[in-house]
Amino acid sequence: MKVMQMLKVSMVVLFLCGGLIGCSTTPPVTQMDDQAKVTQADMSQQAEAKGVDEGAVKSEAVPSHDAVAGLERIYFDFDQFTLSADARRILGENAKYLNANNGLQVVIEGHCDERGSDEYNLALGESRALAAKNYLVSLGIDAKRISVISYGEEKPLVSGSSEEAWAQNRRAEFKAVH
Amino acid sequence: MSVVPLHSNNAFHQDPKFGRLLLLSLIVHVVVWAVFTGGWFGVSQRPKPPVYYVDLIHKPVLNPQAGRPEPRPASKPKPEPVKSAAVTPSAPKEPAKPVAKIPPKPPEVVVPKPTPKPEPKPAAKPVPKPAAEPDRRTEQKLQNALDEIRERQKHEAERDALKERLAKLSESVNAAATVPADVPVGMPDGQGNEVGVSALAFVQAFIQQNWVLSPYLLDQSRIANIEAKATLAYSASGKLVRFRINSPSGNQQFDDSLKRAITKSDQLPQGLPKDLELVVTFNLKDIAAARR
Amino acid sequence: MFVRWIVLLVACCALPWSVRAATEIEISAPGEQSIPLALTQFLPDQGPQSARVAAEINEVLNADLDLSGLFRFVDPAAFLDDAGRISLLSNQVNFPQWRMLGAETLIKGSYSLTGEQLVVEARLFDIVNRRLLTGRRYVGEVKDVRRMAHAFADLVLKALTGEEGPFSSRIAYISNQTGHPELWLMDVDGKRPIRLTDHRSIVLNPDFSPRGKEILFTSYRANNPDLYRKEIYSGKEARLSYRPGLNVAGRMAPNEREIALTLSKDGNPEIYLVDISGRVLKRITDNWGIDSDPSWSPDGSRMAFVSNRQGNPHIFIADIFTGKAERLTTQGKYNATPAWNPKGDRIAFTRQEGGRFDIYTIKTDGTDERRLTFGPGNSEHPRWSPDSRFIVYSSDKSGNRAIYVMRADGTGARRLTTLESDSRHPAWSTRW
Amino acid sequence: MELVLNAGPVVKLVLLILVYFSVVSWAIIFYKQLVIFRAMRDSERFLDFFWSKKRFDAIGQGLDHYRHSPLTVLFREVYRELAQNRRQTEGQEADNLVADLGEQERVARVLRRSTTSESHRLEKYLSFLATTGSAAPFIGLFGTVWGIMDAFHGIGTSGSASLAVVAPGISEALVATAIGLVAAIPAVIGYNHFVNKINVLTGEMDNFSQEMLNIVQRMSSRVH
Repeated sequence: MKVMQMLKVSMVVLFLCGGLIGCSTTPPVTQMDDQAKVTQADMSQQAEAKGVDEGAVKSEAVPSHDAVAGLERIYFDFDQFTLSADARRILGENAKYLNANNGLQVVIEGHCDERGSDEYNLALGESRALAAKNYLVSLGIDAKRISVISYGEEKPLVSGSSEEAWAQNRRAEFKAVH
Repeated sequence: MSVVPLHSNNAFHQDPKFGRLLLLSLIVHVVVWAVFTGGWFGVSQRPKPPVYYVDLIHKPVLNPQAGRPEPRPASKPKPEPVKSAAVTPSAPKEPAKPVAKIPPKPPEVVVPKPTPKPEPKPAAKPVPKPAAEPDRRTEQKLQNALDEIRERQKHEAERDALKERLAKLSESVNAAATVPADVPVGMPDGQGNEVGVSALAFVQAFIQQNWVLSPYLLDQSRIANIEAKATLAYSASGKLVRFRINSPSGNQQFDDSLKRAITKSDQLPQGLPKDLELVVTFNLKDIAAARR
Repeated sequence: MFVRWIVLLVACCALPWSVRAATEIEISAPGEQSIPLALTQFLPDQGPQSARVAAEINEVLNADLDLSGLFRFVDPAAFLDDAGRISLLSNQVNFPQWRMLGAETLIKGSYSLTGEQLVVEARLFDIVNRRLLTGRRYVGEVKDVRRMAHAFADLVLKALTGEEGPFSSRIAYISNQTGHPELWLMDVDGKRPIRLTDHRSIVLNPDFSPRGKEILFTSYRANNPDLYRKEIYSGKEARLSYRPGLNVAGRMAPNEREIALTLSKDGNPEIYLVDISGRVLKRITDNWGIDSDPSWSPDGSRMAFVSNRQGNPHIFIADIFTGKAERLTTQGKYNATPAWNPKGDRIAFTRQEGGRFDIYTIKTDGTDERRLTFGPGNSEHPRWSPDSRFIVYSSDKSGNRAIYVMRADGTGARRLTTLESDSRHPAWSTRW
Repeated sequence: MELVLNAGPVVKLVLLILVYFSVVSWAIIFYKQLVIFRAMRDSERFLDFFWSKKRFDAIGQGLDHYRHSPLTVLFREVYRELAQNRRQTEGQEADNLVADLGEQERVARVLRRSTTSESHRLEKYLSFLATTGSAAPFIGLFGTVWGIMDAFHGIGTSGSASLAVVAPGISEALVATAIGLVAAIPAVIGYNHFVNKINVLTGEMDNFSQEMLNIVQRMSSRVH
């Protein structure tokens, strides 16, 4: 039992490291599984899902941070805060932008889709934001310029209960701090 | 004056034998007792109420063995005039009859299972058990409907368990021959294989029917092993003469519910073949089993 | 000679003894599993008649006692003349009449209305034994009529089960009726909702203090998920923990001196113990994964929480003193929101199965897992009633998320909040 | 029947004792009836026989027919005493007067002794009737009290005090008193009856003793 646990933990750690270093690996099997299942289960619902455009950013959201045009958001898989290759590419772009605009202070917002425990999702959002921050720091951005905040599932980008909407909502956003 | 010697003193008196008189007295007492309790006083004068047998539905027959041939055909070879007229009316030499099957084992006779006889009676177990588990895939179903189904299933399971228990009980009871076969109660032309239950199972069902206990009254973890025993004495008229909870469960709610059930069962709807003293064990095994 | 008599007499006396041998039977399930209850309409004693008062009492009692699962209501249409008489003494009630209707318990009552002053007399009778089980006289104002009825429902449960009901307690929850998720408080039947916060931000995760006087919650009012506490009666509010990162899922320990809290101040969400002024006392978890959502055992010695330290989120139980954690759930790939019941024997949680969340309970030793909800929709965030009889949770089975309550075995679910707005994160107070 | 069977152990024991008393006292009643009836009958016939005969030895020959009478026993004892006396006086020439006086004295003593022993015989077992008559109701009462105690205790444990619960226990308990009375009443009646009869017999025995003494006196005066 113990050995198994350690094995699992070490595997995950290895995987994380791999992700951070930037080797392009295929996503883990479990992840694939989850994805596949969820997609299948919700095929039927996709039709009745509300349009993506409809769910604009909620107007009543806390009016504190502004989106920065040069900073793209990144997306995550369900219940994951590892960075995909795509996310790492975007983060690389973002790092360039940050290097170019030296005075810019950013806050990374971690978000989740609506599924799952709210408390856990808050933590998950935090981990997503932190993963993005750590990657940026590893790319040479000063850690002091970056703060993180998790909104869990409280501020979905698009409303709706479709796989598409969920995928859009599992994200980390980069906003400027004034 | 000549003197004639008399015989010895001991033999002279011939007092009556006390032991014999004691026996006589005892006999007198027994006779008096018998006269008093045997029903020569007044009881026989009471006119018997007319008895109507109406076969509308399956009601528990108090003593389905009535009219049944002796359970031991070996010792008393009896002709079976009631049974299948087509079969030779008496064949006492045949030790085992495969056709008329007057079984020496009572259980076979009394278990309330549908007999192959072409009687208009419906089968004893008309339970259309819906084995359907709560369908997890039908999202449209409302929770309430589900609850209802579950509730119904629970009831169904309980009823099934109850029926099974009843069958088992009457089986064991009859195996022990607690209710003698010659009690003059039952169907007038009873053959011993009617659907029905013995007096004991009948009383059991009656008390159970009066027993109301919500499992929500108890700590759920206790349901599996809670138990109480009560002694109930019924007179032949079906009246509860006396009861005592011999070993209470220790749970106030459980014991209270028993007291209520017994109080409600103070008069059976029918009389009994004889006085009955019962030790009733109350527990929730069936509920616990249904939960699992 | 004499010996012979003795033998004879002994034989004579042995005869009746041997006849006595009693037969044994076993009854292993009650014939009926719900108590037949006759709930009569309360009648005006003095003062004017008020159909609203009577109806409200009846409605509350009906809802509460129905939720308890203990009762089967005898159809009021069958009631005979005793239901129309104010006879509140056990020698005045016509018990045979009620027994004829098949009832075992009877609730009768009266009310007297003088202006706004309301006096309610309520009685619970045992019909079989023809006695009064419990009774109470409530004096108050007309607006308190629901509280009186809830209190009497509690008393009915106490009289019949030995344990008081939870109907006088309240449920806190988050609702976005005003456009923002704010903290609300309502009765256990969903009535009389009151808004407690006006943060116009995001309020999350309410939890009552063990004595029910305060509520802990998380709010983004200061642009960070910070932990707040609020006194319910005075409305006083204080920011308790506002470290950078998460300050969420605050749960007050049974001793009311410590708060378990998820903090991510060190770069990873971990559970800490802080005191009531927010100072960190101890770190409970320490590993690479997410640890969140603590739930205290009633004795305060252990804590259930969610962790994904072994890959998927699962429920773990940690010992507060040693910090050692053991995994509780083994099935499924996503188990979250543990809630330890006040009785201490079971933990409710949610599990994702087939893309949907449902509520389960499990014994604290990891055995006897039971699924309570079966969709449709997601049922999440279970919390126990103070007597462990009921579970309140949120579900989106009818569209918007709403608060539902059900019995601890999953039966009798009913919705408490309206579907017009989104309601979630219920928390059940202790009795007050 | 069920009343008895349902009773508690103590009540049962009491009932058992009472049944024992009843059985034994009835046995005694039968016994005494037999003994006293015979004694009365034989006494009457014996007295007729006695007065119809002139000689003692003739009477002595016919005693066997009246053996149940105590008078017969008295006569027989006296007769044996006299016969013994005769044998002795034939052997040795004694002073007649002294002998005569001694003879009367001895006969009187024999009569007294026999009367006493016969009364004892008649009164045998009667004391049991007396005991039954006086004690049985009390024993029954004890059973009742105990039974009622038990019944009330039962009510206490069952928690219900309706008449339906109380009544069976009390009616069970009352059975004990009833049986006690059933045992006692015949015993008392029998006792009084027999004591009366025995008094008559004892009176007859006394009278007969006087007669015998007179006869013996006359005999001795005739001899000398």
